Amino acid sequence: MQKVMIERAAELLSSGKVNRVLGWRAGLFAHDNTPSVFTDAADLQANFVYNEFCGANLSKYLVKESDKEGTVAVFLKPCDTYSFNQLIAEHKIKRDNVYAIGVQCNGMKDVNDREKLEERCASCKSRKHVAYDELIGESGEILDSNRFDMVEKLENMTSEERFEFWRGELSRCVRCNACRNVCPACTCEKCIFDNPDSGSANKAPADPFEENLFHIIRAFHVAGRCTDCGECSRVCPENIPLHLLNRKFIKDINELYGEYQAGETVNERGPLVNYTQGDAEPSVVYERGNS
Amino acid sequence: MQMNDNTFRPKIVAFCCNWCSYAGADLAGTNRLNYPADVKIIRVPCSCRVNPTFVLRAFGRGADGVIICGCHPGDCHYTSGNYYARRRMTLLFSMLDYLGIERERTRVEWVSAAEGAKFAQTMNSFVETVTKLGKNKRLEDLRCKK
Amino acid sequence: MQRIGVFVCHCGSNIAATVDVKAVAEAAKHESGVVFSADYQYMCSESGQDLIKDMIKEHKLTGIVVCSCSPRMHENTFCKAAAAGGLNPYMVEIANIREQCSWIHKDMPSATAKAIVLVRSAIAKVTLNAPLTAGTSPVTKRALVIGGGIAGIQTALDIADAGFEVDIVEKEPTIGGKMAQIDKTFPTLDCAACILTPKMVEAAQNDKIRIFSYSEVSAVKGFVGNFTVTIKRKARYVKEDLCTGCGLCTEKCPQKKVPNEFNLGLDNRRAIYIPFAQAIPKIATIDPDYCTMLKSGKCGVCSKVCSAGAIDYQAKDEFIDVNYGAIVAATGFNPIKVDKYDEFAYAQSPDVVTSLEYERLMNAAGPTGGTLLRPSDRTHPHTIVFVQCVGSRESEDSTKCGKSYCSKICCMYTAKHAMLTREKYPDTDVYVFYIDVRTPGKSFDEFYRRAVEQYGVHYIKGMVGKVTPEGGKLKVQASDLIAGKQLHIDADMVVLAAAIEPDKTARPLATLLTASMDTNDFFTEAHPKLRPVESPTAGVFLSGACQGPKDIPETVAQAGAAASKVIGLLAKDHLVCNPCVANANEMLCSGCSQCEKVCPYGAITYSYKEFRMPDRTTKLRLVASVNAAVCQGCGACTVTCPSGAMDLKGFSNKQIMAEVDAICK
Amino acid sequence: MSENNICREDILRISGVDTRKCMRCGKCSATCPAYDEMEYHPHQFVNMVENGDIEALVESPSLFKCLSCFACIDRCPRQVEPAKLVEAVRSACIRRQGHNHLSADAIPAILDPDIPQQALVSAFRKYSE
Amino acid sequence: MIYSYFPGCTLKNKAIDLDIYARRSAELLGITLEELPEWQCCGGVYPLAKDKIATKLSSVRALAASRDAGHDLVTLCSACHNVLKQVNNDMRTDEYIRSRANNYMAPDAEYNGEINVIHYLELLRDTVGFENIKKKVVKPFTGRKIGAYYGCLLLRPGKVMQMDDPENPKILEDFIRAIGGEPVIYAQRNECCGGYATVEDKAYAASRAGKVVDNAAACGADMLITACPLCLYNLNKSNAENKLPVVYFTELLAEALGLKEENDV
Repeated sequence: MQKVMIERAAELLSSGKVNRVLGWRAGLFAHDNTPSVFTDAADLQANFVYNEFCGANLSKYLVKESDKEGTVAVFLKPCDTYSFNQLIAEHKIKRDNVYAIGVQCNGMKDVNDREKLEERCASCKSRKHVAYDELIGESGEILDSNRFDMVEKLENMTSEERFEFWRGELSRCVRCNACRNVCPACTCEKCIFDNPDSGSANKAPADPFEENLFHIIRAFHVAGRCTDCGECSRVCPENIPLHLLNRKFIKDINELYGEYQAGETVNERGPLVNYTQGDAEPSVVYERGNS
Repeated sequence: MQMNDNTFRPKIVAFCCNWCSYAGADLAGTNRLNYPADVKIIRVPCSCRVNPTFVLRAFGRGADGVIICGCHPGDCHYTSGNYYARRRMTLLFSMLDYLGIERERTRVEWVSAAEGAKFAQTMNSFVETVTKLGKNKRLEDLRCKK
Repeated sequence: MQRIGVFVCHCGSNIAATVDVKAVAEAAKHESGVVFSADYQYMCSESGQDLIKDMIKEHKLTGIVVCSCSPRMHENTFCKAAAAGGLNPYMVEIANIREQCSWIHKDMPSATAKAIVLVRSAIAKVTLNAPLTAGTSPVTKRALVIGGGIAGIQTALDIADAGFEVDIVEKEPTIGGKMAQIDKTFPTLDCAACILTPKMVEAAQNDKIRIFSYSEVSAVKGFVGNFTVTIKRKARYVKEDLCTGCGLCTEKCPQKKVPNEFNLGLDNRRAIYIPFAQAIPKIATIDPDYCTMLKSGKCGVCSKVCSAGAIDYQAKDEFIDVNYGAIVAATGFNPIKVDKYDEFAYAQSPDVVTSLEYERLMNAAGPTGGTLLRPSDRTHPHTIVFVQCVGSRESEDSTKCGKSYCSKICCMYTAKHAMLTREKYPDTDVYVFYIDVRTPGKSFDEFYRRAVEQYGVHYIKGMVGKVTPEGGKLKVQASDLIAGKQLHIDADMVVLAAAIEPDKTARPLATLLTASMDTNDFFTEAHPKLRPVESPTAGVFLSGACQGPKDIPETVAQAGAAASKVIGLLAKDHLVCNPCVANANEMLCSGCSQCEKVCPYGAITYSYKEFRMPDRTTKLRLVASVNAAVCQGCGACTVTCPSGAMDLKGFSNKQIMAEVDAICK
Repeated sequence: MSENNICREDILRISGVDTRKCMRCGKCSATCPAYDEMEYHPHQFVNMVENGDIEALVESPSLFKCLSCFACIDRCPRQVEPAKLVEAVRSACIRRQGHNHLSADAIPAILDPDIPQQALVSAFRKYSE
Repeated sequence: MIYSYFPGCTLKNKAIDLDIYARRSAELLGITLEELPEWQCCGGVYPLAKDKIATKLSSVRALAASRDAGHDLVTLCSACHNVLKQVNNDMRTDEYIRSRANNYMAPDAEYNGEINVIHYLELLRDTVGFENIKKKVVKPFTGRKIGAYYGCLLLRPGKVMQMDDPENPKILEDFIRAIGGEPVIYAQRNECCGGYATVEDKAYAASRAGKVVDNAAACGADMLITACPLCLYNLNKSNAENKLPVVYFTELLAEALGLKEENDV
């Protein structure tokens, strides 16, 4: 794979079809490959890498890269293509400036336990590329994923158990903002948490309580737009399972408003900017599950 | 702050849309229908103006319960605002419940301008529920390890 | 720094009996920014208002809080008083300490405590208020009516009557619409042409009314008071200003085999045609699908016979832009196609017709000259079966193309058809199969009873299940639910009361107008009870069956109502806009377009704007902007915006949060 | 097992029909080819099941006159599907011990040399359990 | 083009003509029909009761076998077609029936409606194309006025069968045109022939079939074609003086294509 990708990237560069290539650069260790822009074949040969430690979703980097002059080629794993579509829908990526190459992905390894797959890959939702200009390797199918199992398990707990679970997880948060910075749905010009006029700014919160709200507000902000790419949990230095917040919204949306996968197409109307007259009442929250 | 349960009075924030529910609250007043003074109403043009951050803000500043009132579905002055509010609040409440915050601290009710009695009843029952729950501590404690 | 004044009203004893107003005024004094606080017997009285005016001047107040009854009661009064005192009227907040405090609480300490919180909350909000100026926008004093049926004609006539210019755009070569095809009208049985054609002539002769026939709306820009509409004038290949309507060309044209849509294909017309004798404008039109000259360049007969030299084979579609202040949709209805219901054998036998076809067969100007003859052999039918509710009142999961609503007009026109048939041809047996007979309306039920009692029409509760054409007859198999029998009738004709649906052009038009539609493609009204002739989109009005099934009297009534709304709008020189509208902060907007999707009014648009970057380069970015004249201030967009770029004036994020904070303190 | 234990709910469950959707237009009975053979007609099946009047239906020979031609199913404007009710009552009836409408012993007497196998199979499916 | 083929019980003896001519014609038209090994009777009628699972299993087995063979399933007899298509639709859309049926079956044979059930006529229309048949006709039925008899099972329920407009079908008429004949449209073409009622009550069935034949004759048909052995039987029975011959459509197809031999019947 890697060899074919390098050859193809070099070919695209030399033919002038693209000006830059967005890919993964080998890091110091085997597992710390990072997103990077390549402009010449030698650099590609020496440093381009594609292996089971290329978890980074490159679509977010296109927000900046596609804004520059010329065309940028990008390698997108199946789950990345959903973010890619979603960002196009939100006018964040200039599609004309991007040459998207779908690459086959068999799951990425967990950097903390390099023998096993990352959680998001073990419960992969789709091996299908929903957008690309060309493919390297095979595009698979949308999978029957068990990704909501943990959410369901939490839902089946008592309210107290859930509270203890989240208290255990969220207490570790150091507010490094990595989850926000990596999130493809967090591409605002200026984040409300950084904007003193928003009323939600709390970079240096006066009140520890406000920080609790950070993850709730953030999850709500991306609700209906989150493609469940799982980058938030991947980058969390405290290994907080943040994707469980997003998946809760996705699961609720699927159950209450019909199956919806953000980024599956470019033109769909998201569930939070849509409604039907017969939608469930908010009291549905009290009626289901236990407490 | 230590509170004796006997003296505990909850802080309740009620967001009411200008066209139906705020008028319904006025009608409750005109008809002298009693409900606890713990409820304080904030007037908004439409239930769809209520940002989830307002709800969280209220909890953050010490509210024990937050209720949002709007026109009945289909009767929105702006045709569709309450439909959006309904989806947003459903998801927000579900998330709070998921985090282990008592789900009874949040509520949405549709109250028309003619439903003064319903407004008063709703507030009575909501205050009663929240009073039983006591002080809203969980959200505050979410980040503190035991 | 704001200088806030607080005025606490006693409302006689209404407030003062339960709330310690002095304590409230005193507590307010200690709030940050408050420079004046007092209580007063009746704030809404003349002297109360004077107090406000005087104190604004005396204390150089920048904002005031009035603690009184509901803002729904006296907000306006106090805003005016503030304005009279030289303060921006939007620098006023009301703390509702009567309806929401003194009237519902019995215990003075707790009521007073609550009143103090409410005052605090109002002070917190007013501190963040900004002076707002209600903008104005000019009004173009011309209206557009889309659709030239009875609804459109009546609306245009009423608007013109009030002295305003009005244009009618009609897609067909003539105005008149469905009513022109109708023979007689219920419940009075007067001739439709006799009451419609004078109105058509009146519209044509009114110098305030322009008729664009054979034209369509192809683009709409702008907003209430300021629409720019692109009208496509389809090439009719006849110069409108030269054609005299003599009709010679329509007699000489050798292409005789064109189905005549005015008679629903029951007879033929020529390739150049005038739809009917009283057409307005009375101008010939060439049908490009059938004209051999246009298709193969060979013929030219019409050009040769036209002494006026009006024929122009080179004509092209023309597009004109016109400015309007208001737009009325009057696009009307059509019967549905009944080919999915061939258990009634419509496709198998020409003697199975729809009600509108029957209307033409009864009409003196119709294909049979008004003598009722069945289409197959042009003989007089002796047994006629009417079937009601064909395609109406079907369940949502119906496999046919049915409608879930009642088409409303069928019961009455079927009674009319049955009655007229029995009157003209007493030797005819007429059966009407019905599910329910629905005749609400003035003199309607009496009309139906007359059909039964006086004219001997057989009304049978039940449905027709199968029609089998055989041996020159239509074998009708039906149920008579009251007799508990299956009936077999050998009929000569079967008439189907097909459901009606909005015209197919309505859906694309609604998109152009950003007007909303229901699932059946009827236009939605701004309020189903209180604003039935307005669309939720400001400046767009609804007339006739495009809003829902309607008969002629209802249509005319609604047409007049729509006209009066238009007149009310055009009578203004300027529109005052609600200043409490959404506003996008372009620096924060990241162009995601989520807000545009939730706006019920289409008030948000996106465009690329150039921004100067810190490094002195410029960058093009897609950003939202709100048209203040269109925005109604609901705030749906503000919550949708993830960046917090969208805010609502008068109810800003910061203001509401300040209220929350004050209440929870 | 008692014979009087077939209730409205059983029929609704077996048929999957919502009788409340019926608007009493009678088109099912109007279109039914078996009308003349029946004591109770399709629209009456709907109404009687709705009213819980099941026993009269169970006892009626009408059950075995329905041809399962689906005309009422396809032509019903409200998608009530009366034939499914007939089938449900018929099933409920023949499921009771000793209530088979057609037995194998009866076949030779009515057999016709040209009759397609299909007819026998179908009749057995419809008339026996 | 290869398809699995489900002939059904009657086509193996009483309706052997329907089968033979269909196979012969298919060969000429470039269609390979591979008969499913070990097929079982479809049951003749679709079990309308929601709680009937066992009686649907033989159909599910045929569908699963066809899926395992990797082909869509072609049927010919209207009854088999109706049952198989409706059961296939259940397996696709009805979770209750799907899970019950699969629980009965061997675990490795779980079937979820993967294949399509296609009637031979649909094959002629959609895969071969009536235009192409027209080109291959050597003995056209020029001047013959032929009435198409659909009966009920071929078209209804329209929501599931999705073959043609159930009230105004065209597929058999187009077929008749393709083989050079003139279709006669008559209203009773989609009304019931009396069906299985004939087993019990010959007169009842005959009265139904009589209406069909009379209507077709009155509309000028000089023969009727059908796809169903039971229809053929009922129409012939009520048609004692044999005023209208009733034949399988495949017989006419074979004859038009020059595939009918003297010693055939």
